[in-house]
Amino acid sequence: MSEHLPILQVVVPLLAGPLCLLLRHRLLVRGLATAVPLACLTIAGLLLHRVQQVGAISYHIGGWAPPLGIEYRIDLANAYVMVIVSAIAAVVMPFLPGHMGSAMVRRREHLFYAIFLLALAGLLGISATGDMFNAFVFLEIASLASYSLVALGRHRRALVAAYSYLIIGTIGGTFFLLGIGLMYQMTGTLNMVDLAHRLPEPMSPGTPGSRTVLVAFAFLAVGLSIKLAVFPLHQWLPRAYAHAPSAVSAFLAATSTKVSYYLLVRVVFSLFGAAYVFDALKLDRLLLPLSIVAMFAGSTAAIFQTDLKRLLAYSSVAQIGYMTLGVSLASVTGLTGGLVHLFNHALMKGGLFLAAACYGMRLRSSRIADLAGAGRLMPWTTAAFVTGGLALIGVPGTAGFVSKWYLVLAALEQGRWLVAVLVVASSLLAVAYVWRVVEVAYFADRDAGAHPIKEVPPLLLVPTWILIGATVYFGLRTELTAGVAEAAAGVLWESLR
Amino acid sequence: MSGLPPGMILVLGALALPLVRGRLRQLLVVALPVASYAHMLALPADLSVGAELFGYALEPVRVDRLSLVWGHVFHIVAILTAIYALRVKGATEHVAGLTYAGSAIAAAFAGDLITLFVFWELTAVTSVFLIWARPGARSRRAGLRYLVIQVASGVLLLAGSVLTYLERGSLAFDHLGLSGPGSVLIFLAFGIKAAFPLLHNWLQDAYPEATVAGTVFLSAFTTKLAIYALARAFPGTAILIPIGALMTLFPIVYAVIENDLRRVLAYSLNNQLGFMVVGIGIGTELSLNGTAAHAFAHIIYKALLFMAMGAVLHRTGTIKASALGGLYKSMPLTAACCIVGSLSISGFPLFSGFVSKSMILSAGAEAHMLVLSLALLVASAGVVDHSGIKIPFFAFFAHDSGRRVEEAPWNMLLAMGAAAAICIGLGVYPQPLYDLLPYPVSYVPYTTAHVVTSLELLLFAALAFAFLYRSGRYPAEIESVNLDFDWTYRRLAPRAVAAARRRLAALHAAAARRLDAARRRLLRSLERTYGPSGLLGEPWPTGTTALWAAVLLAAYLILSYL
Amino acid sequence: MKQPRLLREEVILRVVSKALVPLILLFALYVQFHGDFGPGGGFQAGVIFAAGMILYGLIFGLANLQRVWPPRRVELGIGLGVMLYAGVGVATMVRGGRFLAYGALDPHHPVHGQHLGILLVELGVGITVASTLIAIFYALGRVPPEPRG
Amino acid sequence: MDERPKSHRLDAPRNVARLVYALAVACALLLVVDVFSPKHPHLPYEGWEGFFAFAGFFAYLGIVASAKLWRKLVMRPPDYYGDDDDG
Repeated sequence: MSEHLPILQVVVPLLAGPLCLLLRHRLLVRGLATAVPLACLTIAGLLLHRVQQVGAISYHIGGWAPPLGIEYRIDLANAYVMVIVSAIAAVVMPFLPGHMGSAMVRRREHLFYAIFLLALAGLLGISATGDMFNAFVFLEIASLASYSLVALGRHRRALVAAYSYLIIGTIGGTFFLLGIGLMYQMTGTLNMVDLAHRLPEPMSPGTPGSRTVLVAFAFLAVGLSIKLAVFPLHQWLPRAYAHAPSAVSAFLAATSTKVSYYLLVRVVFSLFGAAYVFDALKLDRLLLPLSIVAMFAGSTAAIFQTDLKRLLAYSSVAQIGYMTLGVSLASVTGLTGGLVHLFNHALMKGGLFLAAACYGMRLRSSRIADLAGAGRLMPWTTAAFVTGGLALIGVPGTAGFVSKWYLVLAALEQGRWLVAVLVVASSLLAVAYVWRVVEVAYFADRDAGAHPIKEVPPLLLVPTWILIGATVYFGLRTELTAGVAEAAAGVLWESLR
Repeated sequence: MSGLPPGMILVLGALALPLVRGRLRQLLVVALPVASYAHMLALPADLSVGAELFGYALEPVRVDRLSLVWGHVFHIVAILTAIYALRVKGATEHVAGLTYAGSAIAAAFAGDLITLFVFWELTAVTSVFLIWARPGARSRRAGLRYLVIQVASGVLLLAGSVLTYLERGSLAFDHLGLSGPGSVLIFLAFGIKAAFPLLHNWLQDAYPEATVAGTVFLSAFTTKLAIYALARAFPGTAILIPIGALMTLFPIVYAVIENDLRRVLAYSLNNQLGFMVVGIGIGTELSLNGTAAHAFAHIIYKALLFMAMGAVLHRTGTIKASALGGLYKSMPLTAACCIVGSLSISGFPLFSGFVSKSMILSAGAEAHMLVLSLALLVASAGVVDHSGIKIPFFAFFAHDSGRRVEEAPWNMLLAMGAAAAICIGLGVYPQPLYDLLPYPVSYVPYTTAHVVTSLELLLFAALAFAFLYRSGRYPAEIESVNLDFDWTYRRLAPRAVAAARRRLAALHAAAARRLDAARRRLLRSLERTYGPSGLLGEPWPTGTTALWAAVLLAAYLILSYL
Repeated sequence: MKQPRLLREEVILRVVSKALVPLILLFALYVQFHGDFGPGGGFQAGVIFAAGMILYGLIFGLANLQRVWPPRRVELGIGLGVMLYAGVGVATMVRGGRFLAYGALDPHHPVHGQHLGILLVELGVGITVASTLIAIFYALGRVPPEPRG
Repeated sequence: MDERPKSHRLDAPRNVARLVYALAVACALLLVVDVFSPKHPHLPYEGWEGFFAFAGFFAYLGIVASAKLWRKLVMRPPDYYGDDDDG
């Protein structure tokens, strides 16, 4: 069975989704939905292990050899991403029943799980596939599922948020598809390995196809930038994350932008190659300033938010800036920094959103002002939030430090002093917005008239602390993340040629 | 086990404290530092544990003679303070104190700059809770100021480490010297924690605001860790001599007029650090030995003095000289311990300060540094005043405040008694301390000339005090705030407005309004842009994003044609 | 102004659609099963099938259509179709082939296996597409729920 | 310096005066010993008889005098920073 692991990774959640529709029974569905991410995690772990030992694995669907057939190609980079995605899904799962607030939603609980598993299948599919069009299909599956998940938020405004997410997401998907179409026109292939082989010919300047390839790349890059919420295309993100159910925000924040980032990196480095993208297209000239603006604008916006989830969402915009900064530094070290941050940010933002979900459950609000007194009444949740916040700032001993270290190092390697200083300086903004929450939670007293609150049950604390604990663990045991990320960056850099 | 940095037992073990209660917690509080000490003693004498982080060779544990001096004394004082704090309710102080002690110990055994940095920051983050554990807005603000400055020190250290790595290709924490921008930043980072002049004020600002036991913890670790770091990386750096001399001098003036006795001790702490900094600056074997010995002796007697003042605060609820006095009647044992500490810090023969401080003084004399030696002489007379006389005199004697309180609790007395015993023991028989020092010691403290000159200095200074006090010329204890360098960051802007008020009374109101309005305008414009309803804070309409997508697309294409 | 009338009261529409719906369904089935040999397949068939159903629903009312296709059954159909598709893939894997390598379904006559496989997969696609479109029609025709929150 | 907490006897001014006299006598004795003690000076003043006594006394006076001056400059009311909440 082990040779089927690449396809099982995607088929298991893809099958489990519709199965939820058939089962309908609440306990059965919940059991299934809890088991599937765990199974996915196991598969992803096995894949990562195998890839580390034998190198890239190729799986031919239907037995058709690429470039004719669809190929699933697992190497270090996407195995790493799949581990993250399925781990986050597994951890978020216990939070989902908490969102079955209204009776209407509760009656349709099985639909909720079906959509969730479908989103998981989509995200894993994007990562696993070695075929551009297949990637697009899964991108749409994941996106459509995400729109519906966002729409399930507590307030009616969630519908508006989901709608604008849908419109913008569709624009992004369309751009991506246009890019694929143009590439197909020039090369006649959709397979990533094949594309990497065939693109250089039309790419070379002077040939008639060079402009088409250029336009194809621009479409792909902008399309993925939208999905990734690169500043200034980030506007869907705060709205969607703020209004989605907290557990969904945790899941999406930790996985969906990460997978888009992976796809962008795959396109930039594996398909087109760093030389072309940075020398001929000068991607860094645009992406580098945008990343830095994102770091500052996102963090500054976070400082002024009054809503906890929106604060975290804007912080995500800034953190995505760090990740794209890693790409735009155009070096293996920079890419390593970006990939490490992909992993670390998934952990910390996932953990923080879960903490926000814990607060939401007890406080029935996500306003920061309502957190008053939570430090004493919900000590574990608040401690988790603070630890996650420290990681966000990049305090040493937490995972956030490791990624910033690599980014600073990559900037210094190229003598870009200003960039290094800006990375450090932007961390100070993170101090400011984390401190705002800490101050209210620990130093403000809860209104006498407010309804009593107590700590959330261990069922929710444990997953939150798994993520938060992981940020600390991976802050100390850096060889696990940084080592794999460095190898993955190497694989991507070498490209598929 | 030997791969575990010394002190980590404390850091990790302390995290378990909130899980247990009552007697078990008390037992654990004392057992943890003892276990950690045992772990350190069991380590091989020149152990080095290598590790790799992002491909850099690190050395999380490096045991040598210099680090062992600090390892010993940090552990001893951790045990003493744990006993002193035994009956504190609530886990916060225990956890903060023990993790703080543990991270300081681990930092002293760091063999590379990154490990040092990690524990350096950890001491800052853990120790601030010792300040915050005291209720009230005042300690909250003081703690925040303290934290900001400490973290800034860490940031400087990190920046300096990165630069140093780029300069030399090594992260080893060894002799650096002032040899480039990296090492200058590291020097500044150490200087903040060592409370160099103008960088010193966090110490006097924060320490007196901590809890009773918290101040004892604080007094022992942060600054002495910085002394260790300076001794490791910058021995013989000439600039340290004037810096240290200045440090010994200016705090004594403040100590004379300060009313908060714990703040007096904080100034005296600063002055003592000056002696150690001078010792590092001289850089001879004798002076470095002297610095190590003085750090050792100093940690114990300074902890003893803070414990005594803490006991007074614990029993009377105040530590203002103006509100105390005559306590020797109700707290005789505390008073006796406090006097032992005072004699030690003054450098009275047969007490620990004598055998350590005289090494530094002798090193200065042997190097024929005339000005320095005279400065240290004056500083020594100053120590007699603020710690030798002022502390015990105003707390326990002077005019009777009429307060009748209980003697300190048994655990505090036990800790103070043990510390006092160490002070006397080292003073009478210094050989065990000398055996610990990094370089071989041939120094003999008890020569006739030494003893006589020291006694002369001390007793005549005391005579001068008696003369001044009895003639009513000694500055009275007045409850007040004395401006220090922290004024620049606590008062500079408001003060500017105040000056304007005095001179340009008419313009003042307008100026203040304008200043305030400008500040508010800035905040408002920031919030207008970034706030929940601002341009960058509120999601734009979908169409705007689409427009931006088109703009970006065009930008990519145009860029590639450039 | 004339009161809008129900579509089912329009005789022409009623008669024409009554005649057309069976034909449309038949055509859907033709497209479905012809997909093996020529242009056509599950997706198109599903759309055509759903179009027939939706026409019926438009003319004779949602309630009548829901008597034929209860919402719950539609929901089941969506899942069932996908299960059928993926199930074939799993079956091929169980039989020792790659995912969706239909030949493995009948090891002795790979061509038979391929026939069977493509038939089932297309059927799955058809069921899912038809059910999804009908579900969307139901969702649009539903009375909006009470405002939430 | 030499005051010892003897059960409340220090309340009597006579006893305190005695202590001060004892201190003065000890100082005088020290000066006598100083004249006869051997010296190995590294710095010139280390060889001068009684220099440390002189230095101790006048350095102390100097410190206190400068502190009094300094106090005129820097002393402020206790609520100067406006955060005195534990009086």
